[in-house]
Amino acid sequence: MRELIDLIYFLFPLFIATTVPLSIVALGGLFSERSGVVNIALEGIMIMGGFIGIIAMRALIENTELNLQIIAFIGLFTGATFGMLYALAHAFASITMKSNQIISATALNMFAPAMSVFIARTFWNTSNLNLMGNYTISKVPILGDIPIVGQLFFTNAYLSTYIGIIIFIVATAVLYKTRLGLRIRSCGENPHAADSLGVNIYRVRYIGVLISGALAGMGGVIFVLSFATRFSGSVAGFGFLALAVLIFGQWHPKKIIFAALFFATMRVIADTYSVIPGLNMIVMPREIYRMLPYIATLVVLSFASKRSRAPRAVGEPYDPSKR
Amino acid sequence: MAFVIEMLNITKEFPGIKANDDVTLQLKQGEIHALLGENGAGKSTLMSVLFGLYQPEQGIIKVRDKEVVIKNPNDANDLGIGMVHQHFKLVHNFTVTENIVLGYEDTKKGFLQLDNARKRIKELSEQYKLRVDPDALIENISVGQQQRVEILKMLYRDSEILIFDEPTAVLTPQEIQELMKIMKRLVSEGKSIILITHKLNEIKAIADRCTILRKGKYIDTVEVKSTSNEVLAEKMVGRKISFGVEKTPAKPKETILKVEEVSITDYITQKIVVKNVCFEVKRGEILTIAGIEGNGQTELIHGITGLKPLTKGKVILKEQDITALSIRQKSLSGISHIPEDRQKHGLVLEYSLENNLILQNYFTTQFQNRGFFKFDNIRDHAEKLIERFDIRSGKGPLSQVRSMSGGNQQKAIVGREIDRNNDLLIAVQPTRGLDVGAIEFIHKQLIQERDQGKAVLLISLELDEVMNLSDRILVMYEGEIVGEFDPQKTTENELGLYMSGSKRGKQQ
Amino acid sequence: MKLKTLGSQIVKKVAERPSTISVSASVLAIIAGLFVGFIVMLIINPGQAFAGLRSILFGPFSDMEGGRSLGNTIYYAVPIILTGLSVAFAFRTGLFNIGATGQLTIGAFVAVYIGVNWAFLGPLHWIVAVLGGMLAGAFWGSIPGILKAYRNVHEVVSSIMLNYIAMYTVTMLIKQTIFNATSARALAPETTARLPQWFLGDVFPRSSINIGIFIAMILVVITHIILNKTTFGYELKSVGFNRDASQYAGMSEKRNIILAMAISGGIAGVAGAVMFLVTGRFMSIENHLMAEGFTGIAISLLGLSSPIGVFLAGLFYGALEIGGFYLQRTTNFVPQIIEIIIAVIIYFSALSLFLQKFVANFLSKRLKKEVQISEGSDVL
Amino acid sequence: MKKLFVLFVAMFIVLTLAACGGSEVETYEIAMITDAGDIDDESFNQGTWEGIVAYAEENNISHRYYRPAAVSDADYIATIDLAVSAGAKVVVTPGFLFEVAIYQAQQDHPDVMFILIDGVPHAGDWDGNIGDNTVSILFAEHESGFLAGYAAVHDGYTELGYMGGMAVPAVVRFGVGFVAGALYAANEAGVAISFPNDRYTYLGDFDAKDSHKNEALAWFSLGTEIIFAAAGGAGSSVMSAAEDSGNKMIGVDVDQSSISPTVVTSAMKGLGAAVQQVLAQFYADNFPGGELLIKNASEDGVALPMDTSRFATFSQAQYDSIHGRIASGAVSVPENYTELIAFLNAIGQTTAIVEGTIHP
Repeated sequence: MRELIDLIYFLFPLFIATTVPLSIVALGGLFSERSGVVNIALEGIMIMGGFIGIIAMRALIENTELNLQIIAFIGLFTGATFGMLYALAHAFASITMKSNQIISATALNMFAPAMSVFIARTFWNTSNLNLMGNYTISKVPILGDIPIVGQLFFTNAYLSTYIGIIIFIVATAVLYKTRLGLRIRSCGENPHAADSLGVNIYRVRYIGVLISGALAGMGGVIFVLSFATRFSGSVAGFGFLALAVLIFGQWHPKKIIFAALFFATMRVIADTYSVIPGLNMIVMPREIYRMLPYIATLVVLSFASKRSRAPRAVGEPYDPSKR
Repeated sequence: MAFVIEMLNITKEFPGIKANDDVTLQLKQGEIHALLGENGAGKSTLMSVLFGLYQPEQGIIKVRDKEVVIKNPNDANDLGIGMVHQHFKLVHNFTVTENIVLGYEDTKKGFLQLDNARKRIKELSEQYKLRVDPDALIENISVGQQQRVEILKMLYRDSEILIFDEPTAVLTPQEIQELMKIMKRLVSEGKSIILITHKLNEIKAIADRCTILRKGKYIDTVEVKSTSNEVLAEKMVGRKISFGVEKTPAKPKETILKVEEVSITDYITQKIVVKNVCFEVKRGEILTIAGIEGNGQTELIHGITGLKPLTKGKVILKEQDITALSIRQKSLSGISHIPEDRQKHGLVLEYSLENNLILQNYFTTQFQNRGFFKFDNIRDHAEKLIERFDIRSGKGPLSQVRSMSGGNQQKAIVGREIDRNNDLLIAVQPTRGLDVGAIEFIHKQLIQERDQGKAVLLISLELDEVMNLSDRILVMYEGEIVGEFDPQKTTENELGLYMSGSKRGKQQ
Repeated sequence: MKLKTLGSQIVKKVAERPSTISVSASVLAIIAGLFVGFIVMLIINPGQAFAGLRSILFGPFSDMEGGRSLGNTIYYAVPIILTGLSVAFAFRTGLFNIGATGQLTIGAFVAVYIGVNWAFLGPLHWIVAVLGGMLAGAFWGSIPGILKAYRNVHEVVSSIMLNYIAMYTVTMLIKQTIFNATSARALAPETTARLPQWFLGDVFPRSSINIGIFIAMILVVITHIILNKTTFGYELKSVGFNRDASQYAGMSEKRNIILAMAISGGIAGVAGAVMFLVTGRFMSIENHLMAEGFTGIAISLLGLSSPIGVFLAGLFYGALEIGGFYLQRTTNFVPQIIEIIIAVIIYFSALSLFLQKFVANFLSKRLKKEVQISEGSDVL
Repeated sequence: MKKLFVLFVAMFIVLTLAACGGSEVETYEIAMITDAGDIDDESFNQGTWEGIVAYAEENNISHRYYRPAAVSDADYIATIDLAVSAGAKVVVTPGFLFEVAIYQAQQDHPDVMFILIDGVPHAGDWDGNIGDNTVSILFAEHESGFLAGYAAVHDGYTELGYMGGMAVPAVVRFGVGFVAGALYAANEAGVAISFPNDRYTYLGDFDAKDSHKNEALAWFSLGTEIIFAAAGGAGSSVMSAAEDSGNKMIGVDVDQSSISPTVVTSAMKGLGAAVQQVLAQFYADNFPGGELLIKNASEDGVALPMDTSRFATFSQAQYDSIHGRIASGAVSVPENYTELIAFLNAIGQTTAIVEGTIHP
């Protein structure tokens, strides 16, 4: 029993650590797609946001004496800002220029890693930007002393976990409880209806794509802070996984959290099977463990997709004359 | 008399076409002003200009004698102009309330105040007798209710000038009566109405004045009371037209199609949409199924042609049970099908005309050999049909269908289906959205088919068409056949009562 | 005088074709991409920017001793043409095959496995290996097809998942079957299984070119014929353009989706086979998705999703790749500059609708005529 | 917009024409070709390059690196040809992937000198053939791993783990040496250490990512106190795990102590020094062509950075002692599983690690 509790205390933060970047980026994708713009550029935006965020943090660490958590916060904010700027390119192509949304996103995905490595090499002579410091919060005062909950949520946690929870609540509230959310959802389903009621489709879609850029950019920084001590031009395919989580979650915030949690759980279990009683007894090539999360997702999808519907107008540039 | 709206010398161009050419429209305070014209005459464009969806190249708009520029629907809304669009502008997975407040939301500290809106909507629907459930999802309510939502949208915005774009197309005669009452009530409370329509009797029944457009040009504005139907019609079409369709009495022969106890359950909503429907269509007759949109006609035809599976029942074609056959096999066993939605089902818009004309028989040896197309035959076939059915387009067989007009798209489908020379022709709303000329043409084709001994099954929402073309009429309501009529012995009103479910006959 | 009118008539004929406009839009996109790349070089190191641009532009002619750079241009283009073709074929049938990477990996493994083990096939060896790769890719591609047709699973998610599953499966299978433990990678295929060079080895000595280019050409022609000349292609495209109308016309939507994905996967599988059925290239067991599948998406889009367009775009990509390689001889730029240029080209090709309008306006002014704009349609 | 575009096209055409003009091509005497990794892989590419840069800058010699267009023998050969055409007099290639390419190149370019690190040229048949214009340098990574394992156990760590990137020869040697060193020290100190079979693994790639961090965290949670990560960039994820859980790790190839306080020490191999040494011989006209140089403890090819290491008890004296014993051959460090078992038998130790784990 004691072991089981310890196991949970051990695994839970890992589930959360993987769930947070996945779900934040997927929520970003949600805003873009609910407003009617497909965003497969999440990977590229994560890389761009992560890159600039890490540069900012390195500069702060070198030149200031700020608390690491404050630096992390500034890093997340910088990543979000530049993610947003980068997403602007996608918004311009797909909304103003009415381009094929997959092409411009593919370009963004190619550009980001090349550009980040190019810049890093040109200015720092290396593509590996190391980041000193331990960004975990060992224990949140007061809250960390609460039995069980304190242990699960408020010790050895990342700042990003709390930001992630806040983002989830805010995102859900924005989407379902505010004027902007109502308009975003209407633009993804029936832009002609929204247009006839004076909603500026272009503006709303820009906002949707920019929100996705901000969240994906932040997700890029979170990825680096959570899983490595440096940035080297890659986020290990998390952007694409987040896209999968978005579709898996059927374009719905709560389902996205569950999809992300499911996928993250499978992924963590696949990597930590050695500590899990039962699993560690089975002798299997590690590749089989590694592919389990993907297979499990496929299986779940094939049972859960029957009624899945993308937002009706997603992927189509808005053309007021086609009505 | 003061004008509330003046649209003076409006010109609006789209690439290659002048949709409005020097058009003027003046709306008086408290009147119902009809805007008459055929499909494609520029009525909707003119109203879209007034509503801020388009900017005119020339001309000015005055509201209450003040010149205004209406850049978007918000401006129109601020000026008290509201519009019920012909194709409802509703978000299918939003609630009634959400649809009504969209674009005109009341917020407090950034959060939507839907409770207030709901209360207001309830009040308005009481006041104007427009009953709807504020919390129902649009996809779950009837077309009539959806129209009420559209009207509520305008009332919710306190619009003073109301534009109705072809509002009766989807309603029963009774619902039309109801709508007219609502419109009169609105006018009596000081609102002004523009009614867009191509139906003369509606204008006669309700409008005070009427502005007529033809091919984008302004023709005339007349007092309705002092103008006869014939004059209105001539002004609208530009030539004398005959009302009614010439045809000889039917000579029905043996049964071609027999539908036995067919029921269909919708897969997604799990609702029963067609219930125990039975009927027969005979060689040499036109059988029409009338009814309001959304009462199961679409699903019934999809069931017969195989686009939707039957939950129960049999379809028998020429004494052969075809229930279990695939769509392709059904089609080959002798069904021609002019589908309801030409752009959704009838055509591949990205394909050329000639490729669309072989959509139903590209696989026959006439057009292919071992899987390779015989391009010469395809071209010949296309040229033959273009000639025979007068299909007009920019580049003949090579025209991209998307670039063709609705009427010519429909002619292409009608031509394709008739050319297949099958014993059964199913035509679902074959004239929807077409101008008078095209309607006449298609009606003639249908009657000709009947006279050549084909069985014709027609689905129509337009009572005029139903009365004029049919040899027998079935009325469908909520998935059931609720009555059978002889067009010679019934009236539009009687049909309307059955269509709205107020009356129902014996089960067959 | 007569000749002149004839000439202008030909010009007019060519200019009026919608394909002319979309192609010139792609060309403009390429120019824009190169221009941006040049600006970047100019900012980083103005002194070498011109030399850099020249290297990139004339990359295929950098090392003409025996036509090596020209031969290698083609050699690098082949897998990209094939993955581009794979993605384009799916696009034309309304599917987004983001899973070419996985199909390529599986195809490569099966081809190499046959290449290592089935030497008894003699002269047929390499043919069987390529076909094996194709079948394996087709099998892998059909999985998202089946899941979409019968379970409504979005092909983008299932393909992303299958990319990773393919990667781990192949790593595992290599370790268990054709592993070279000394260097921790797959064994080399037998000489009989490697793609022959035929006369190409004499035309382009010292280059790595092999008959892969002919395989690519054959597949380009076959897909072009399937898509444009056959009832099968007619059905596939119909389903892609308008699912409802295809159903109405009695086509089997499910069958077409599965077949389209299988064919798309099969082409990607061939790409995997030609990549690794060569001398001195070995399948790695490193857990990396192969980039060629993703590059294929870009190339398919640049080639306007038409087989012949993809072929040309693929060759162009090969030229850029080789240009980037020889850029190292003349300048000090970080090699990633080439990837930046390609990304910018792809981005501008996304703006092709705008560019097409630009070209159309330009031409219509010249010819005083309405010119029709096609949206990413078949070039030929 | 339109005018801008015309301007833009026109400008481009002008530039293209300008680009056609000739210009002087610079030459570079020392060339390095990167293998599958890039110049900053924090592994042998980077170590080699740093050695070249250090030597070249000190002696003011032109130098640069080249990246092949793809990972294959033909591409390597083409890249070597490119380097030679750009004036290379000496070409340095790190990694055994170059063995076949150098075999070819040493014949194609008899006037150019080649330095092959971590490999011996052969024609694809593993039959080594070092040309007169080639020097092969091999490192005794097992000795470096041995030092790390030995130091860790003497420093009081009793639960150890090893994470390699992929089972390439150098990484395998690091692992084998590490196991041997740990058990040798345990025997010496008379302590029992834990190094079970499932604490020895190859990650499958050299990337920093969540999977590697989670796996390291799992090991730490099971009681592992220190992990030796011979995994390039993936080491960064192990570091991150060590930071989060308050544990330690050992770096590889170069001194990694500055990246994270969790790095107790690093199992270094003197890539840079070896490259500099051979380059110096080349410029002093005594290039050891045809030789196979084995850089081991006796040649100062492998070491622990004692100045920056964060040992609690392991002392410089202890280090000097064990280093001396290896250098003198008193301790013969095993480099594969068979040798490992023999080595352990000789000192009366056993290991739970099976052959399939070390040589997958």
